[in-house]
Amino acid sequence: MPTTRADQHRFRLPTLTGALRLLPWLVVGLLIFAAIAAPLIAPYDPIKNVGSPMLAPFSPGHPFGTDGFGRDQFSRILHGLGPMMFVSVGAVALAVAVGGAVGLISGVMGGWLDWMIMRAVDILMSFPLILAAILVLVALGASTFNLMLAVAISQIPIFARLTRALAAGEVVRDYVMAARASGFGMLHVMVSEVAPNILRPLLVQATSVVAVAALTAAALSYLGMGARPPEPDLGYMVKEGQELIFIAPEQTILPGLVIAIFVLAISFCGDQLNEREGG
Amino acid sequence: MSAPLLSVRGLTAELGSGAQRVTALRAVDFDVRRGEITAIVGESGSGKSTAAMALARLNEGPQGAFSGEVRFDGMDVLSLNSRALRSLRGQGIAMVFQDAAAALNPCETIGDQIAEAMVVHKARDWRAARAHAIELLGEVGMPEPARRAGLYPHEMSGGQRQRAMIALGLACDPALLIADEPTTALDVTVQGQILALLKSIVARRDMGLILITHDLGVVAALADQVLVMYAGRIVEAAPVAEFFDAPHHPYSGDMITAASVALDAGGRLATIPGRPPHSGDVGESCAYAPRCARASNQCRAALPSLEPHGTRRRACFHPLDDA
Amino acid sequence: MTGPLVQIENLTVRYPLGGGLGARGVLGLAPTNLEVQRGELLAIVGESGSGKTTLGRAMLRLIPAEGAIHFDGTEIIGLGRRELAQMRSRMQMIFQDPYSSLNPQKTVGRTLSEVLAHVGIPRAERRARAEELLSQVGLGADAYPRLPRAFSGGQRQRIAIARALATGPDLVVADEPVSALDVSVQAQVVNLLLDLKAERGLTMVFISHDLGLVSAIADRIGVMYFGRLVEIGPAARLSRSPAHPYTALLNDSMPPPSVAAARATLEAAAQTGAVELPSLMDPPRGCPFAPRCGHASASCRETPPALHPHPAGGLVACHHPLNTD
Amino acid sequence: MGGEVFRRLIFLPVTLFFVATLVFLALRALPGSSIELLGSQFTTAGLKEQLIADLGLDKSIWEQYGIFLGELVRFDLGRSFLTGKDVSSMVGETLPVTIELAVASLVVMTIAGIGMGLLAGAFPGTLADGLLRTVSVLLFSLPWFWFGIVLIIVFVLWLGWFPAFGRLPSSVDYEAVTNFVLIDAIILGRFDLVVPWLKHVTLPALTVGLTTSGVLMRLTRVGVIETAKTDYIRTARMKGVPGPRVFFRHILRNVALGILTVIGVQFGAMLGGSVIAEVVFGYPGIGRMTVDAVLNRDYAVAQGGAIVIAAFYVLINLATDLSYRWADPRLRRGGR
Repeated sequence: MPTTRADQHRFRLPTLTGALRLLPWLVVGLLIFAAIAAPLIAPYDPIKNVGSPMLAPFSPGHPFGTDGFGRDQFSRILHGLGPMMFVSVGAVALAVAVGGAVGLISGVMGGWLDWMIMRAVDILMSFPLILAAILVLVALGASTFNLMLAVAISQIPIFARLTRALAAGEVVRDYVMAARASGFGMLHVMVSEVAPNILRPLLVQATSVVAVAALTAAALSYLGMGARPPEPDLGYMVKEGQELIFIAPEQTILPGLVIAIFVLAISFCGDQLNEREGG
Repeated sequence: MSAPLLSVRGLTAELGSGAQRVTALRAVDFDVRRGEITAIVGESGSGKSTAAMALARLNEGPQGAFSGEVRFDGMDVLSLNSRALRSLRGQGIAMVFQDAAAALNPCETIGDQIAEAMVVHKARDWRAARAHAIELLGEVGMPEPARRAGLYPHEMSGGQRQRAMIALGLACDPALLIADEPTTALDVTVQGQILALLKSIVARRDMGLILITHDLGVVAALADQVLVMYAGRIVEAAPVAEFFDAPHHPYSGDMITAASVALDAGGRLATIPGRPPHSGDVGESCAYAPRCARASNQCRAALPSLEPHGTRRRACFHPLDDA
Repeated sequence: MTGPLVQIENLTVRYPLGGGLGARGVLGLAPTNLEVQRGELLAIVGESGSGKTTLGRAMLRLIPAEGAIHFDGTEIIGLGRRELAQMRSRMQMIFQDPYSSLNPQKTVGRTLSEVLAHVGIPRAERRARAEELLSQVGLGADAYPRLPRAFSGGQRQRIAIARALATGPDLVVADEPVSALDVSVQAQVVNLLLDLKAERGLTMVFISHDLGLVSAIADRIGVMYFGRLVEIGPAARLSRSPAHPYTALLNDSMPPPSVAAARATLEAAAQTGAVELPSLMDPPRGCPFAPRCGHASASCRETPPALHPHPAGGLVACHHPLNTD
Repeated sequence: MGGEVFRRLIFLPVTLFFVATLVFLALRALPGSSIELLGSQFTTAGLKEQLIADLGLDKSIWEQYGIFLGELVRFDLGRSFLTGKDVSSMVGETLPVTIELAVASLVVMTIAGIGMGLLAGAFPGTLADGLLRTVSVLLFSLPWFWFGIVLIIVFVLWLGWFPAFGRLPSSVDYEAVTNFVLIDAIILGRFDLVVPWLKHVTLPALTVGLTTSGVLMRLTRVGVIETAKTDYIRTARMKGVPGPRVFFRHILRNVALGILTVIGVQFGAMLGGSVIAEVVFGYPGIGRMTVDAVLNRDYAVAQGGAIVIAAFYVLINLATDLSYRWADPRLRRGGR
């Protein structure tokens, strides 16, 4: 009988019990460490043929084997982590900053300014996310930095809308009215009253969106719009490997798995923050 | 005198989980008879709503457990199985909630919501049930009941929603109606109409009514019996006229004085110092002692029990009739 | 300076309907004239939707309004942003819901010292001044470093009162300051307001739905219905011999805590039908109370009555006022 | 409600105009003329000049913009300068393919997402709930393209259950009428097309549908749990309504409204997802057409594809919004 259980608030079993809840944080930490230390711990140059045979199997010398050009796959994956994190975290940071500022102004000021900003956001959001990013990359040219910009731009309207909704929810609360009654101006209301109250939910949301950004960036790389070869780029490595699936499926599985692990860990972290925020 | 419709003995409720678990209700005893209006009055956290919900076991679950005895029409409510409990809800005991806007399903017409109770309990077909729903809406004074039966809750005013809520409660001819702050969310000019409606229904249908309220004016207007709750316990129980004439518990007295809202010689309103305790926030002494002008060391050391005294019961070491 | 502290002329508030640009508006406050005398306690009473909160907020120019408001001789509707900011410190507001009117992220001390800083109190004096304010509203200095969530509803309302007093205002508009509080705490907060008003010689506008409460504490009472001021006059007169049928209905609607009187009230309420407020979208041509009124005539349904003097004192907007003898 | 629909419909062409302008500008801003990119393919200088003139690339950007808008209003999307094919007819061929795929993905997403969400929401806090929530995060976190490739490796290479590429086997000869396989199958009586098409569409639809079902699952679950806590569900229980009936009649009906919106929004997002799935599975849809055109600097095709995708997306969002307004009595009748 489903309902009797649904409407009585049962004790909640956490998704990952106890120590398991720490796991995603550890994974993210480990990956960040690996990305920073890549030049030190990577055994080979990620770009050069290391003199080994092409598509060498896993071995102590090449833990993940070599790719179709005889490059060390382990070193390439290590070096691919940095750009992935730069793109996803950078894009979200940029989108939170720009979208957050626009949304805050829109939500606090209200009136015609709010109306104009939100219609502009509507138009930007009438593109499918990935198409918007593709267009930006077409206009700017493919590179890791532009990839970050493209993903950021595709996320800005989302954060603008979210921040506006949060800010509009706070603005109607009496403490904002009280601040205005005390003679404070709109700038004080935005920065000192509203912003601190929406920061936490915004940052929690941002954590989850890092996962979306990483997926979008990887997809764009896969389409060949990220870093230029031979720079190591996990999304593009999946693409290159895809052509070899008949002879060496691990070439495409491994880099994709690394992306998936990163996104998964971030998602679980965001999930935990969300749960705490929700009470 | 006939046997009471509802008889509650030693009802105790534990709410919340883990460290937040509190005793929201302690050893509550009272009876309700047909045709009689019993008001349970108290401030927030006094346990009055918990008591009301407990009678139909609505707040039962991992976050709420009850002990004691609730006898309704000969049934032991606390030990009913889920099937019998469903049959009790609606048919035996019905409830009118404070916030009708939230308590009515926003996506279903008023008529259908009322009719559903009859379809479920009396296996009526929908057509007959809807026709009877319109009759009920007429009975609760809804203007143009046939048209309003087809409206959604958001299309009605607050007063009309509360009338619909009452009609919903009456759908299966319950013997006992529990009204939890039925007029608190309404404007004053509408409150009186709803209260008058409740009173006429109780008389006409010979039902029992338990009225949960914080408003002594509402109690004076409607109730036959008064139960005053404080910190999860009944501190005074009395017939309404005697209660207002001469309250025995100092808390009752202070509440009546405060409710009459008049300035004293110093140009100030009568107040009760301090603030009401949180539920479960009390130990084994009189919970009102910290705010009470008559409190002695005895009050701070021991718990006064609810003792019969003439037509009433009271839990106080220094009642007001003691001079 | 003499004369009323606040003089309001044709103050009107229109709320936009729907979103977007160029939307039509509904009348939240019909053109209203009102004077608030120095040092008085003027109560504004009405039910939900009566426009009492709108009037309170418009009076302090917290929402856009048309008309004129003379505050101590200065017209403030036409005032620029900077001049208005100067005037703000002289008029303050206390809100209904103390859970919403304090910024949950700011400590009590920060809330108070920001206001003190804004009115030019030097940094060195702010803490002492804030603690003094806290003690005036019955809280200890230990409240200073704590966040609002550490306090009960009644205590929060005391903090909100301290914030309103921090600017040293002449006028305080208190919008339902006690209706969110527990019954036994309400009187404590009302007494605090009365004490502070007396000590500081404040002028106070007390907005409430509770005619019984304001009859006890106010000098004058204004009654609002459907965005209009329908009656205003001395508190004692309004509660003893109301002139407007709506005031009479309000008076008779609240059961007092005495059995005989409360039952009589209930008898009277049972007689009145289930009539509701008119629609804002489609306001009636004549008197908005006419559909519920036992004294209504054809002229009530055609012509809206204007406020005019009542023989027993005060003003009433009714074609057939009560208690004229 | 009538006014709001009207406002949205007025807003539609304005949105499309801005979308078209942004697409135009993005493509003009790209570094390096498309002609240079193709440099080696031109054998004579005359041919190159002629092509530039044909495409109007010798005109100023404002003139080009004016011509572009003029043609757009006449629904003329121009010609591909690589193949010379009319872009409108290319869209006519590829858009139905994408819609088919999106609908199939929607079916997968709805069944998986709502199924998991209801199950988890009905038993919150149980082990099953925990597992389903973990699965939903897992699905959400998979890179779509990679998940597609893994499906190919498992179901095509190892198990050999499904074909890997295209929409229909090349051996099947198919004269399209509407370009929707299922509709054509009925019109032409070619029911032999159905099974091969299903085999081809299964893996791409699973790729898109499963990866998007995580979001739907969570919203369904939260909707069920939150609705179960509302006062009106308490009222229903107080009426003595049996548990299953409370769940299906009261909770589900109210949750369904929220789910409807999510499905609409996700359907739009699926068009984006289809781009990836089409590339991975070599599926001849409009997404792949557009991406290929962008990579090849085939202006007209890229422009046409992007505008059509965006227009379709806007229309779906509009339809979602309107159906939500129609389904929710609070908005349908006298909402605030």
